[in-house]
Amino acid sequence: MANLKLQQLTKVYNKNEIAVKDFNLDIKDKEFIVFVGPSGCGKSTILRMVAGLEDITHGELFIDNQKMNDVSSKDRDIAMVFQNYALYPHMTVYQNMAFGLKMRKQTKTEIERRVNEAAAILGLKPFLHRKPAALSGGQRQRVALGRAIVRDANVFLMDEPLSSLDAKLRVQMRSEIISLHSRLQTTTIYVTHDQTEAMTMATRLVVLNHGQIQQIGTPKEVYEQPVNVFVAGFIGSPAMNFFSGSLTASGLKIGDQYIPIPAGLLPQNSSQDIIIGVRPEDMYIESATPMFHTEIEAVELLGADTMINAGLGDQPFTARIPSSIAIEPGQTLPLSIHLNRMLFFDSQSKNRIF
Amino acid sequence: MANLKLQQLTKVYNKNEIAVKDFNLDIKDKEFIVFVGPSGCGKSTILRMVAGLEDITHGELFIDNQKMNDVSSKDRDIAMVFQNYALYPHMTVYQNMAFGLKMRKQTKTEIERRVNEAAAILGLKPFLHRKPAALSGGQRQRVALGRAIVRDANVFLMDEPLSSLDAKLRVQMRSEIISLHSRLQTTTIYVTHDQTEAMTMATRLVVLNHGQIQQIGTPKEVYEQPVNVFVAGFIGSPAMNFFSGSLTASGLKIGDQYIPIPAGLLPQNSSQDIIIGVRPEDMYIESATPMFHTEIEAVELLGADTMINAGLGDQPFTARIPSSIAIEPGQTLPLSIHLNRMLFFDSQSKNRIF
Amino acid sequence: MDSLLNSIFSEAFLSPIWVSLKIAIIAGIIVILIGTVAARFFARKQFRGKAVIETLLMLPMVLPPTVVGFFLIVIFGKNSWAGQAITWLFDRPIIFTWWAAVIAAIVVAFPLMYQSAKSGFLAMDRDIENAARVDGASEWKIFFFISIPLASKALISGSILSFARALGEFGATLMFAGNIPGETQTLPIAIYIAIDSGNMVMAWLWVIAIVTLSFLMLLAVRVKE
Amino acid sequence: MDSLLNSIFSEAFLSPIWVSLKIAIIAGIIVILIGTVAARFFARKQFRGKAVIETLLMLPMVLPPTVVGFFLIVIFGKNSWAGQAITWLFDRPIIFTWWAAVIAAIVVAFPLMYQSAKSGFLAMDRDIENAARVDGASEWKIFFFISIPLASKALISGSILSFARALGEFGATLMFAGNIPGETQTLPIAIYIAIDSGNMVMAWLWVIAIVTLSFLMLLAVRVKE
Repeated sequence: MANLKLQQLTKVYNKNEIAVKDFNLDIKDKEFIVFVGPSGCGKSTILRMVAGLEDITHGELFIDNQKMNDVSSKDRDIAMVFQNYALYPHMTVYQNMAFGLKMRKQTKTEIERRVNEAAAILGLKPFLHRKPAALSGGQRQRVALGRAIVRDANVFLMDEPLSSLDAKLRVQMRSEIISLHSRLQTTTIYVTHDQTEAMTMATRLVVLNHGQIQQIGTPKEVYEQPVNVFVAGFIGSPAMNFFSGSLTASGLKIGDQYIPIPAGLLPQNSSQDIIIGVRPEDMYIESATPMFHTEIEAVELLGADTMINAGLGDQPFTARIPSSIAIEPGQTLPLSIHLNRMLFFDSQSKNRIF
Repeated sequence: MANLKLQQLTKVYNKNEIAVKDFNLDIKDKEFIVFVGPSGCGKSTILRMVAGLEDITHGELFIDNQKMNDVSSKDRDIAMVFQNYALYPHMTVYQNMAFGLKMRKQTKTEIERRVNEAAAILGLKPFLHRKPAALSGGQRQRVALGRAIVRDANVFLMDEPLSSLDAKLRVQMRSEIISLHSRLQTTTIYVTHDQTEAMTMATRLVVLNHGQIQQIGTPKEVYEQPVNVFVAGFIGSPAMNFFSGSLTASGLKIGDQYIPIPAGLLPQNSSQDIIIGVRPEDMYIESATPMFHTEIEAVELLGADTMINAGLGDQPFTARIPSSIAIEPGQTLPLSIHLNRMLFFDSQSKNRIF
Repeated sequence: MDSLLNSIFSEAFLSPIWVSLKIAIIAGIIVILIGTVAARFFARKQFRGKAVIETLLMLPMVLPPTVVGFFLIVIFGKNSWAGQAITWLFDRPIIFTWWAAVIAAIVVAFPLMYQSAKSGFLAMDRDIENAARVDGASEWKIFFFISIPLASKALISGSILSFARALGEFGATLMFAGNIPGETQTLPIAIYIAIDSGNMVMAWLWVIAIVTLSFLMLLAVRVKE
Repeated sequence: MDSLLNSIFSEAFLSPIWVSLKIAIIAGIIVILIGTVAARFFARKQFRGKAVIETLLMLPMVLPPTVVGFFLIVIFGKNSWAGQAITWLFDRPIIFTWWAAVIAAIVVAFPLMYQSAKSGFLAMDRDIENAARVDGASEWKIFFFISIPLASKALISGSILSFARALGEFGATLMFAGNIPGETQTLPIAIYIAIDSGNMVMAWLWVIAIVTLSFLMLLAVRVKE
């Protein structure tokens, strides 16, 4: 149970490759913070600096108000789950979980109690005497979690812990980690490149790109009010559609298509050229007074939903419609957009202006 | 352009490990067939038998009505995309694509024409003189596709070609492969463990488990009329909810919860014990006459949708509701199920009975 | 100073160097060719008794050189079947000839080439070969255009190590090929004789020659890694 | 038959075996300890000049044994700084003693242990060590409880190879430690002398002894793979 303070954290490799630049973040006790971004955005580097596995080039790291820059990993009282599990392959599941406690000189009874407790929570009781090689991917993941939770550490660090699991298991382990956090309430930093994990797990998420913070906020804030084109396009699946268009007094022009929009829903004091962002679920079929007609190019059935690909003013987009409506490629559809959900970005700075 | 006939195809390793058993399938010209199943279900083994990279233990393989069992890979006129791309690392992109044509003694002009054509389709023109190591994951994937399409082969085989890409790129390459198929019309077998890929890409999909066919059908058929609990649970994300319950004359009992159902929507001539399958999107909030009330345990925000976890007659389930409705864990919700979408499975055989 | 220069350009100094280079180059070429083919064969095929055959091929690596020399004498000696065949063919026994030195060098150098090449072929992604197979390449074309280029690092470091081993061979050569100046007196043997007879100047010169050569080769291996 | 049995249990037959085993075991233990520590150090640290130091350590692997012998004589000889220090300390020079044989064995066996151990440490997933670091283990505990067990296959095969190399050392030992029966006459030297003097019975017996030992060791390495 601890708070963390990351101040101007910077990592430079080989004198001039900047991996992380001036990273500032206050993490409150019991928070579940997710760092999310494309690979190479520096998110794992920050985590490893917090863990003490990478030196901090500049800046300061505080855990519970104590400066940690020069404290070695073993004395930071953190627990970490690694991307490829990093289990001790020559030890049994029991020994894997007990190792950290032994190193911290716990009594044998205490170790036994804690390991058994963690094994019970994670359903590992039947496997305590197996070696990691004899476990499935999901079970190994659980052992890695178990090794972290027995320690009762101040901070949990998780480095893409679900990336080597298949889609089904990932969904299951996601909820297990969430319920583990709501039970233990340990301050957690979770790193992932998967926006779905970030959205579903975080109390707050930090979107990173090129070693710099793009946005910090709750999943809802980041989804509904992204600060720029990068965040808007990165968060959400399928990705947000972007159209380049121009503003008029009473609406928008996208290619040769004119869309009338009430003045209150348009940005003020903006240059004429603009990027318009529309999420696939904010477009719908409307026979009565559609905004535009378009010819469907491709149809993807996803079970409950169907994704359709088409064009608006010659710019391609994806829209999500219920699978109950049967649609064939080549068909022409009348479509509208929920006007109050449209986002507007400056075409130069790519920042959101409305 | 070819049809394929797989007759009683069987693969046995080390005299007694059965990887594939009595696999029967007729593939028509121009079809896009997807083999889908969990890892170890034998789907890749079948593909490698078709490619000639694994011997066929029993059974017969016909391509265009010619028996292929004893024809070596190089004479089968197939093209294949491998899971880890398997590009020739010491050759440039151009040489990678040209290799198969050289081996088949095409003229230099013909090779140049075909490679340039494929490179233009796949947007690889600027990279023709790079080595694979200097390409991104998505570009490598395109080179692997390019190497397959320049060959103008009779059959395309693809072995989890998108599994090493990240989520965003996977969605993008998925549509590229679909549009490639609609342009080239080459008979294709595509292997994946990802049910989303299977659903969105296949003209027909073959669901496999433990080396045996579970179901063959269009994505819509498999999604709406799964033949058994395995297929119902494997296809669809989040997975279908299953409840064990019992039939009464006028409804269902699930735990202590009674749900009245019109007689026409219940299976006839079935034993009393039954498994009921309900997809998360087939449950909805209904204040007027809800079927049951339940306390929400967890809430996962997924952007447009929210997944809620709760219990019905003490059995856990997941339901999908629009994110526009704000929900907190702990809240009690009135819920109903679309009765005509319920599926019923025999509790012994696990086969669908209604 | 003049006498040092005289020593360097003397027949006595240069002769062991030429003998060594000739033997090592011929043995090296043979070892590289056979070692590569054998390594690829054993890396791809499974059969009963494979472990025993491979152990026999690798044995010269752990055997003392004098034991290798002993077996060469026994196998190619005057009383053996092979020895008599050679005597009948070439009108003289092979023992104490220049060819004996080549054979000794081949036997001790082979395991290094074989081991390195095999680990190179094993480390390769097999699906790259399979891709070439599907692309219509015959097995020989796969070997030349895919397997060899992909294992090239391992093949080069194996070649350098086995060439160095051939160049440095002492015990087996001394026993099987003897110490005939201008024919079988290699550098390592010449150094031994020089020390034994107290000729430190010649010893130093030869040592500098061979150390320079070895250091360069070892650096080449390390850079290749 | 009786004379064969007499030969087997004779002091003359057994003496080189004991000498060889004693030298190889002591040299082996030293090489295994130093090689493991050095390999782990070089596998984890980066610094300027590392490539040159490593090349020097590996040099005895490609140098002819007689060159190694030459350098040992030069370094520990009567006129060198080290040689005079030893003479002053122990009241006799080290050359032509049992300890000289041990030193020769260490120098030639070290590169094999070092190379194998280093590739073992490099092949490891570094994050397993990092996990132990986060789990509160000190660097020494990580070395003993994590790194050594995880690299154990490479360490064992390196140990066996370097022990075999120490057991089989001939050229450098002959030059630096000489051929003193009961003190520095090792098995490989005894075989050479036996052949030279035409004593084929003793040669065969020693060869069988050493081949059996080597074959078992090589098989052990292969099984470990």
